Amino acid sequence: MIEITATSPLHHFPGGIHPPEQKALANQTPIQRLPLAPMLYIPLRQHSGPAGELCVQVGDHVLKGQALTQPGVDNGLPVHASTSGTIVAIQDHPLNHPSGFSGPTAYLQPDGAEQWIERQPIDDLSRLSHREILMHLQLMGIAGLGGAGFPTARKVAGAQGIDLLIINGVECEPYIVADDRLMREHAAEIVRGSQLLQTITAAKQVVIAVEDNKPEAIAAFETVLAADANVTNTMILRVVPTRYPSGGEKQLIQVLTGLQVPADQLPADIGILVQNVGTAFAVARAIDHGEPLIERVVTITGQALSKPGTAWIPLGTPIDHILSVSGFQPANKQRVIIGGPMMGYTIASLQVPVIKTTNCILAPSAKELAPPEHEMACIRCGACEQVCPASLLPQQLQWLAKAKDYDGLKQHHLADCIECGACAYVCPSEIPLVQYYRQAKAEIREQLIEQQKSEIARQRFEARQARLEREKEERLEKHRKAAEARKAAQAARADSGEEDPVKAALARVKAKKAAQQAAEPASESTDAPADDKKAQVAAAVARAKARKAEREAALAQADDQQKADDDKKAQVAAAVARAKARKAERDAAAQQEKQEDGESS
Amino acid sequence: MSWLLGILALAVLALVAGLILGFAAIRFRVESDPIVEQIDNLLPQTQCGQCGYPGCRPYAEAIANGDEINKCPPGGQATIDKLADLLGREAKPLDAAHGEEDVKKVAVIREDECIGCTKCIQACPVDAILGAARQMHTVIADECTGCDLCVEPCPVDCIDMVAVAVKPERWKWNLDQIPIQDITASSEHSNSEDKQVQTQ
Amino acid sequence: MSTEYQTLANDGLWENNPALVQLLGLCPLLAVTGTVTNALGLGIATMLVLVGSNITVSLVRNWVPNEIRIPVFVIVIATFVTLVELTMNAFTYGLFMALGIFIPLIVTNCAIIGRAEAYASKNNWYNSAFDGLMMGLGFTLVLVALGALREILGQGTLFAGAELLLGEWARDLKIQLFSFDYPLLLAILPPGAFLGMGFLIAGKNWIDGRRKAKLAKAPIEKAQRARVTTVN
Amino acid sequence: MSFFIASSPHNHQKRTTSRLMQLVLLAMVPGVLAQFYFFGWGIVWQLLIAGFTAVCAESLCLIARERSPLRGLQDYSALVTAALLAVSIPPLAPWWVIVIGTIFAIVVVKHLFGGIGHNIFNPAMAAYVLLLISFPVQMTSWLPPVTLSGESIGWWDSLRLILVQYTSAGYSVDQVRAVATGQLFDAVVMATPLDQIKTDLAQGLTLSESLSKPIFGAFAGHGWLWVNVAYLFGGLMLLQQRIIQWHIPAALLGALAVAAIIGSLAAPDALPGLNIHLFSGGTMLAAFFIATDPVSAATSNRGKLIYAALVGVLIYVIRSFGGYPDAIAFAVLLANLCVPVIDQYTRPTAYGQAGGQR
Amino acid sequence: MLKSMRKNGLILGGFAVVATALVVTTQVLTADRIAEQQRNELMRTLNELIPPALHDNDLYRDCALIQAPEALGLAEQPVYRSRLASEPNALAIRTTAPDGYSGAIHLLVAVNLQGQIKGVRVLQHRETPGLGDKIEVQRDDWILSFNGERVRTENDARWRVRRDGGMFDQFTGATITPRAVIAAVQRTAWYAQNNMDSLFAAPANCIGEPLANDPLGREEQPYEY
Repeated sequence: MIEITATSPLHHFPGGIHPPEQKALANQTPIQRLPLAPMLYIPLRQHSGPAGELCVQVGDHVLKGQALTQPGVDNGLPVHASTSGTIVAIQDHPLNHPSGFSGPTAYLQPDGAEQWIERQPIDDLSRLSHREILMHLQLMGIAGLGGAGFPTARKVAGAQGIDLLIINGVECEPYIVADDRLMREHAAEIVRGSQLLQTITAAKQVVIAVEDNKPEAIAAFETVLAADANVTNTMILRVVPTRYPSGGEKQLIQVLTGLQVPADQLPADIGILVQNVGTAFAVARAIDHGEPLIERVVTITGQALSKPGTAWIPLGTPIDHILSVSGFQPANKQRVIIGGPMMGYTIASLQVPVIKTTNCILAPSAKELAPPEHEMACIRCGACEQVCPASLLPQQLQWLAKAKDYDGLKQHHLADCIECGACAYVCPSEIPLVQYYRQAKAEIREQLIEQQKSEIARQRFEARQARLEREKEERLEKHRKAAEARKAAQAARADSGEEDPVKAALARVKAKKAAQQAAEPASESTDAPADDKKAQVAAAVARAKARKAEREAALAQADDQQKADDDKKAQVAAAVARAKARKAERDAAAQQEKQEDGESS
Repeated sequence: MSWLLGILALAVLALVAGLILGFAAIRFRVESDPIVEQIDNLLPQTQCGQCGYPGCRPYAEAIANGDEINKCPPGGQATIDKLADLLGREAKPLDAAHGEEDVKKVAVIREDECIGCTKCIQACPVDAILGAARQMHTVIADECTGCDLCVEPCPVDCIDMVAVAVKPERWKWNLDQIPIQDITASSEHSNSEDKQVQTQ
Repeated sequence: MSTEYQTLANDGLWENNPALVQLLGLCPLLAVTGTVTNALGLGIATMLVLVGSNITVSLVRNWVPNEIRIPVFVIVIATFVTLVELTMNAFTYGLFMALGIFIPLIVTNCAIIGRAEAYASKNNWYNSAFDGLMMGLGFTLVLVALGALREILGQGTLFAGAELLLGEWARDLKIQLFSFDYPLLLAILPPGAFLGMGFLIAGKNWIDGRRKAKLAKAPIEKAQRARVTTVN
Repeated sequence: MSFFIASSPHNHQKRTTSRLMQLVLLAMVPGVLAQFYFFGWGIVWQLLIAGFTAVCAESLCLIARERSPLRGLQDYSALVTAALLAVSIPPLAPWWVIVIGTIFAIVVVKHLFGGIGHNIFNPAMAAYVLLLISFPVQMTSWLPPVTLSGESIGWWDSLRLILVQYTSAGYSVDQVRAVATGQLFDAVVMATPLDQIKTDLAQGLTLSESLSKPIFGAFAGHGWLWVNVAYLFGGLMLLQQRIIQWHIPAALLGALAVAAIIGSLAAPDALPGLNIHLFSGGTMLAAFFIATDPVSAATSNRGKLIYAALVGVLIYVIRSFGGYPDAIAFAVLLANLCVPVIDQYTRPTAYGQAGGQR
Repeated sequence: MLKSMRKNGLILGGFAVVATALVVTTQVLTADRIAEQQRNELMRTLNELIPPALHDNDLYRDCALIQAPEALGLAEQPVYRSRLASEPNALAIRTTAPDGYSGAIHLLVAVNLQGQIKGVRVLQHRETPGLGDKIEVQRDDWILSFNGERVRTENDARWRVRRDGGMFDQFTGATITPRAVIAAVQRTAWYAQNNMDSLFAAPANCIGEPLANDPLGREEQPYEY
């Protein structure tokens, strides 16, 4: 049983760093509302887990808060229209993802009316079953707003009857102040959300953790908590010292309780659940107001912006819209980072939208965050080891990753790396350590998938072999039976003694027929008549020829640009051949159809 | 006399040693390790036959009997290294005579061209092609091992080997392959043609 | 010369050289290569033992049960080593003295039992004899190369003390290439042997790499692909 | 104009390897100045020759390994190696000694093992050992300190002695030494205090008899005391700048001190005491500059303590009972060999691996 | 199992018998030759110090094992006695300097009846190559500087290295080795002078005792790799 009091000692996690905080850039102004973007790009998948099933069509008019997807068979997390307007397209669009890939996205053209769909708040939690409450959270599209965006309903479902609910307001990464501002301005709602989460999880105690570099947020909470005598029994505020990455789930648990989450377990397994303050806020909105997750606070910061600050951004708002209203002055080789400088990722296109997990848009000038220099050789100085919050051996991991020794990486607990970037931050040789780890992790994951696939392939191969073997045996068995029948016939003939030519001939025919039937699996032989076959083959051959001609033509084109005429000729030839082929095909098809008609009639 | 003694002593010694060894040979015989299983587990199970054996398991048996470990292009260098590790042999580069390491591919049937001959169905070692005679066939992409054994039998050449598209969640963090949007064209919605790749 | 012999010669002298590739027999190799003479002496002794033991093992291979093959090989090798030792003691006394403990130590040279096990016990006697000769020659060549390297660097001479091996007439074989005020002691001392050996191996690998790079340009013959499934 | 893709973290603590190495070089200056003051111009020439050779060797190696020599040289590690070697050898040793040593350090010890970061051994110390066992005469011919002989050799004569082994007046090194010292001291044999003690003890003198010789002065040997103090000062600078951490110097000096105290209590007339061990020979250089070489030292803090204590004890044991008077190089190399084992057993327990303690 | 044991035992035994027989035969055949070689080797060294003209006896057989820990070291050392017309003429004594830089140095010292050194050779040592190994006659003439010298008193002050005020050179960078050799030669010569009669009278109890394992005087050490 974990019990935390306002005076129980705080603990330490190993390592950690103190990068320049840079928070004053954006946390001085209240959370704004920016003008609505002309087009919202709402990716159908904005969290970790499967996407929901699309339930709107192009051309549909949707209302603010209307679900665009529903959980479906994969039990995905829905996304909602962030404002009212028209769905003008559903197509691939650059994703808010470090890979720069595109993915299915709903294009929502706002009509400016901000017309809400009918909201269904829950007045009394106790009227609903636990399952219904979780269903409501899922339908409201609530995902963890702190990090990876894990669906909150599922996280909560796995954490029933826990000892401790930690509301994470640490926000340790430099620059990011979204939670800071939210805590300052909406402390009461966060506390309300925390209470709701406590009720849902039946947690015995709630601790709100805030880093000591956010005095205003601390003061706001203190005021709220002091005003409500009910909560003070089970809910306390703990101020933790500023050190990166104390906001990491595992590190925060260690700081508050001194416990470590065992490597292959979840915090819930040791009776702890951690939720971000933003999530608590979203839960409060979803339950008390029936509002789905359609907007969030985003930090807009960096010295390449003339108007940094924080803002409520409707999900799907493209980054370039936000940047342009914030006075973006890009330089050459400009970096735009989603997230903070320690763990954020650069994006390759400004078209990417804000999604549920986007807490910060950072557009630094080259001066404030110098671009990485050339990677130099590791001199085994051990600085990385000193700062690793997971007590790993970053430099050893780096050698192993470079050597692609994945077994060695597993032995050195690469999986426990939280990619906080502290090691790379202090590395004097500027080795992008985290990048090596990510690639190695991806490779290990890939190998695991491949291994599973190969196991399936093996089973299927073996099943097929077995089936073929079985079929062969069955065939042989039929042969044997046919032969026996023939023998019996002969024997019968012999037995009859006299030479009855008619009978004998009949028997012979019968035996032959039996043998034939046995030899040819009757079901398989659906031989088309000869002319049909011929046509088919002709068509196929023609097609193959056409393709060959086409290929050659293409080759010629590639090989020799100058021979444009020849090229054209070839193309024409190819086209002709293609046309012929198609005709032949059609003929064949028609013939076949006829044939089939004939057969069926 | 001393030399006779020497001969005698050594002879007795050797006799005793021989007796002990004869005893040990029978008494401590161990059954051989199921090495074929272990090798087979390391092979990629594409069942492609590029090694010259009909399937992964026959190749595993051949390796156990001393064949080279570098004949499996789908497994590539990683598999060779693992085999070398398992068998205590030297890891060699992939034998180019058996093909080259390639990106992972799946077979895709151009369905409008398929004549429904079932030849590819018979050719598929893992039963990953669905269809019946004179019906259009299709490949179950998830089950396809990319062995390309179905390509050759197709009389109308309608099967393509297509590289598997990478999903974001299976992306391998190769940052230097990200196409960069030119910032001057950032206001346009259409994908600009002149993409520029900028790597760190 | 048939290909079988060619392969054996190539293996012994280069491809599978007992010293450079298999790294066998390093103890005597590193210890006695202070001069070319010592190296040559030990090399020839090893070669004689290798040839003798290979022939013998090959001749008796069909009568020796599997379980006792190793003891039998050891007896055979030990016998040959003792014979060589006695002979050297009698006829090249000086060298015998110079090589000291390393003549009897030939018995533990893994190159010899390695060849007995890997080749002679599976092949006929004349091939085994040739294999022994080539392996021995390969070993000797490495010894001599290392000896020359160390002798030149350490003393500036070649074939110093050749008379110990070849008789008094060979005293004139000694070549004084240059003389140092201060010899490079490292070359004479055991660490020098290790370093020298390292450089020899590196040299061999470098040459191999170059040869392979040249070979790589040659077109590759496609191997026959098996059909896993039958298509009717 | 284009975007820039980079992996996180995007901010970085601006203390690069180059900068670290530069600061190490800077911190060596006091020690070098002390050596210059007591032993004359030789040290300057040795540093120049070593530095030049190191840069050339490093460039050639990098070119041979198909890497950019300019980028490779930027880390200054070759210069640090060269400087450490140059301050370790006798100031008037012939030029080819330092050249062979530097080339060996860079080419064999560093690049043949895979370049910076991959060498198991401290390059400077491995080269020092090579030189010591290959050229024992040259490597043990130290001059008596200038303050003792009262006469210094000019920069030109120093250079001539190093390059052609004769001064402009035609004297050889031995003769210069004999003239300079007026045959007062051991004119031919090694002249470092540790050497002196070893030789005297071997000759049957007692420790106190040996220590009463003029070379020892009051505390721990003329000149050498101040050279060590200067390196100590430089080392403290490195500590203050957080280029190195306290673990290695503290453990090394601590272990050496403990061993020395125990030794001199056990055999006061055969084993020199604390003052000699800490302030003679290359003790401070070893503690702050050599053993702290990150590449060949252990990595974790616990590992560093063990590693450095091992160096300290080995220094004591070899100095007291070994064949050579000083033992820095051997001790460091031996400890280098143990580093993988030390690292293996001082691995921290990764987060969440301790077993769920609920 | 019994069958396998019997078969293996007999085969292995058979091999052992044949192998041992072969070795024995070779040994018998080479024994004389080896003895002669050893004798020649010994004589060559002895003859260098005591030229054949100075003796007509068989030095090889006129050998006595003497134990004199003070002068010659702990082990029994062979003493070869040269006689001309049955008259004592000179001695060649093996002696040990225990205090070399890297362990004991084995020497052969030849002294004539007057106690004058006829010659000294180093038989075996482990001194630092390039430094201490100048005591070898192959490397330096230094060892010849003993020729003709005589020890006058037990603590003859001339028998020191020059740096200690004696008459023998030291080497650059190495004084311990020459000191050790000089002291050992001095002790041996002094012992020989004072025990000349008993040394010649001692019974000849060793024949052809080998002087050292390594006639070069330099021991290639059997490093254990």
